[in-house]
Amino acid sequence: MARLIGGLATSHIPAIGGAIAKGLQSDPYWKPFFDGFPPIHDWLARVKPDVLVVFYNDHGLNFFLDKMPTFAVGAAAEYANADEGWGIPTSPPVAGCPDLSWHIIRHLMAQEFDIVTCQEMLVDHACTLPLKLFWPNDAVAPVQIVPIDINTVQFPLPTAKRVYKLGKTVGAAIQSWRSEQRVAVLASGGLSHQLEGERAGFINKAFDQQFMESMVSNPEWATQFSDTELVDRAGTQGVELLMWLAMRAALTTAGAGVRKVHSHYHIPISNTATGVLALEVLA
Amino acid sequence: MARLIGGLATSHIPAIGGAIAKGLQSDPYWKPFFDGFPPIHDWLARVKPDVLVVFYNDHGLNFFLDKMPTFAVGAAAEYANADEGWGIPTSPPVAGCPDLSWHIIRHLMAQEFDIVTCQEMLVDHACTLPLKLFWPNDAVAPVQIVPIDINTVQFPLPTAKRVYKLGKTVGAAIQSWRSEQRVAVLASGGLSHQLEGERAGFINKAFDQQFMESMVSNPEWATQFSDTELVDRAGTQGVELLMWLAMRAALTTAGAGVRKVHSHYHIPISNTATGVLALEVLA
Amino acid sequence: MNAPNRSAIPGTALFDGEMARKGYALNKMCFSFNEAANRQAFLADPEAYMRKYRLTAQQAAAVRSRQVLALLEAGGNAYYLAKFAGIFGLNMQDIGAQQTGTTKEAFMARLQAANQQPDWPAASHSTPVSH
Amino acid sequence: MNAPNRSAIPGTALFDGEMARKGYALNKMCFSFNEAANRQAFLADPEAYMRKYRLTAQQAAAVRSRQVLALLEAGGNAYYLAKFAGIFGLNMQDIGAQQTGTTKEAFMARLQAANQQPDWPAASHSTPVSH
Ligand SMILES: [Fe+3]
Ligand SMILES: [Fe+3]
Repeated sequence: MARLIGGLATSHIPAIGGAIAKGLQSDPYWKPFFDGFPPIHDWLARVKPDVLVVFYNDHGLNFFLDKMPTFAVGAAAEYANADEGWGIPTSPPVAGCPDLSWHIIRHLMAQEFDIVTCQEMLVDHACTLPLKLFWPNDAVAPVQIVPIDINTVQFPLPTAKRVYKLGKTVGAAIQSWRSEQRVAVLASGGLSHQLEGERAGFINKAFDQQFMESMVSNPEWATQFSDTELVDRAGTQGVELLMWLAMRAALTTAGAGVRKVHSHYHIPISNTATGVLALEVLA
Repeated sequence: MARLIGGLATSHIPAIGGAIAKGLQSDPYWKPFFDGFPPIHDWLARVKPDVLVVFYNDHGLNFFLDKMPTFAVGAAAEYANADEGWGIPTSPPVAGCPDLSWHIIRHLMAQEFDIVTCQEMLVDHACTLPLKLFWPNDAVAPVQIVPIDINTVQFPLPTAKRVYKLGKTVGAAIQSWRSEQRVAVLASGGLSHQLEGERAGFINKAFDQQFMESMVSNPEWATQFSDTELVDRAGTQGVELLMWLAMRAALTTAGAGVRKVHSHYHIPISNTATGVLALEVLA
Repeated sequence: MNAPNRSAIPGTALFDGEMARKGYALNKMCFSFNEAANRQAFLADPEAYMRKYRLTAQQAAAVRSRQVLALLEAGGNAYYLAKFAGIFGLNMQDIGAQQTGTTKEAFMARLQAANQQPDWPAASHSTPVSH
Repeated sequence: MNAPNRSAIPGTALFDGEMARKGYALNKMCFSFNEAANRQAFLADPEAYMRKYRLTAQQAAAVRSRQVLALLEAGGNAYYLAKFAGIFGLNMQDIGAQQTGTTKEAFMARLQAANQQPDWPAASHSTPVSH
């Protein structure tokens, strides 16, 4: 069976792509953010995942309100990136892993998840930036991916409880995949931020810190909150922390538990409180 | 609260649209099929539903494999029909009921259904033909609709158990809708038929009869079957009977039970064993 | 690779993930036939149209042959293939006859003969199903 | 009509079904801006482009005003509106400042000031979160 080796999480912000393109990693504004990654680079160089299941939220590139999924699972051999409307630099296509995609799809359907399957799927910065952040020295990250989109655009969102169950079921699917591959799960999103309304610029440091701690030792903690309660505490885009919840839930049935490899929290990048985390599954 | 007054079910076949357009209802080939409807017309004239929730399966008009939903709920003010590739007659647009659509969407999301919401949606013959069959004297049926698409195109299909739960939850949503409207549920699909492969032309009369009886008195009967088992018994397109299952499940929490208004079974129209059924919710 | 959701039902291949992967280009082309302009473009130059949708050699050969079993084998899905068949005015009885290696008349007679199948035992006494 | 999923959070309107209905045309137009050719077409003739997408009078006025709060009020969704803002080279700090009625510098200073928020009580002793 495949081995589920650990989990990664990071905030994503379109501006990060610009900073990378311009080589601003040591710039005073950007350094405290990029400083969160080197210990995780070392860990990844050691554990070398082959396949990444990426929980991310589409930002209006691949999905529109005419067909708005709750959960969408990529099943393509390759995922193209595209201009999202801002003239930001695009990335080369990312290799998919259709075998694992369809295995996860069958598993989720059998467990009564009503997913959308996507044999063609444009992935946005939420999916591509983490690859650049975690593998900064590779033009193309040395992994295949299975992107899983979770709706954060339209309310009601899937409940935190439902997202947790999704993650847990994806974790079980990975571990029942007949393959020698080493798989990691990745969450892209959060932490607290709000782009729109008179409350724009909202950040909640204490909530973020408690949430990040829960990711290590109390993974179900955030499932107590409704979507509205998450907006209240984390902001309208801070609900992207649902991705972290799915990633963490996927690890709950693997190995003997998890150990924190590294975490880092920094305010602000653009309008966002940023967090990064790596968890290793204990054998 | 809205009143859930009953359920309707009928087979759909593109050729039926052609027969209606050409006025062939009394033609020897077509008469035994159309004869199933008049007692239901009388009933509908008496009970007069205002809104119909239509469980149907898209036949490759609105959804493709790039974004293939399991369950998709229409939330449009109007649903256009379109040429499906065969030059069949198109229908005028059907009025939607966005208030009920969004009420159902909120209810389903809260109950952990991972639906796709569709604010724009082309509906095919599976959605439009039943309106012509049940309201033959109206150019446009005097109802608003909420179409709910259930995937029958790509395996794995949602399990019969899951479809039953969907229907039951939609029924509960209808009954909690703050409205004076009278609502009926409609299923479009089945019964046994298979269009493709060396087994094309497969029909299973005894299974269809038992299934139709279960719709009256033993609604959970078909939930015992996996998608493959349904194909074995009903054919590759006979799995459309999942629509009937959702319709029937929606009635299980309404009133004191159901009474059969009328049913009719006829072999064949085109390659299909056809069934029609009306159930009234007992006050 | 894990065992896909294969069917042990004779004469029946389920359109599962494996077929969905295999048939993607072919089905995408067939999906485009929802629009009349695309049907005309295909008829005007089938080879160019197939190249545009990047059909595999097997798929292109199946399209040229107009043999439904070959189209299914190439990953075609019945719902999308129906639009391809429609271009040539083939109805479901034409297609049924072609796939079962018989004439349209014989295929239609076989459908009619399904009426002679035994009734479900309870159908005649419990709640009668009219037919 | 039932109570939608409204927010009691100050300065925050959730993009729920009611807003999704209200804003459909506006968001559809903004979604089209994923493609550079559409952005150019909009810039070349904004009024014609808005008519093509059947924007309501309120939506068209909000687009002309380039005021984010007005665009939100007209049913705009932050994810799609971001593409509209991008056309004019506005970044998230420009937009934040505009919506909160302050200067970009003041808005950015407020973001920085979030560092002074109290730590979560356990943050300093349990599992330390580096920052
Ligand atoms: Fe984001
Ligand atoms: Fe059908």
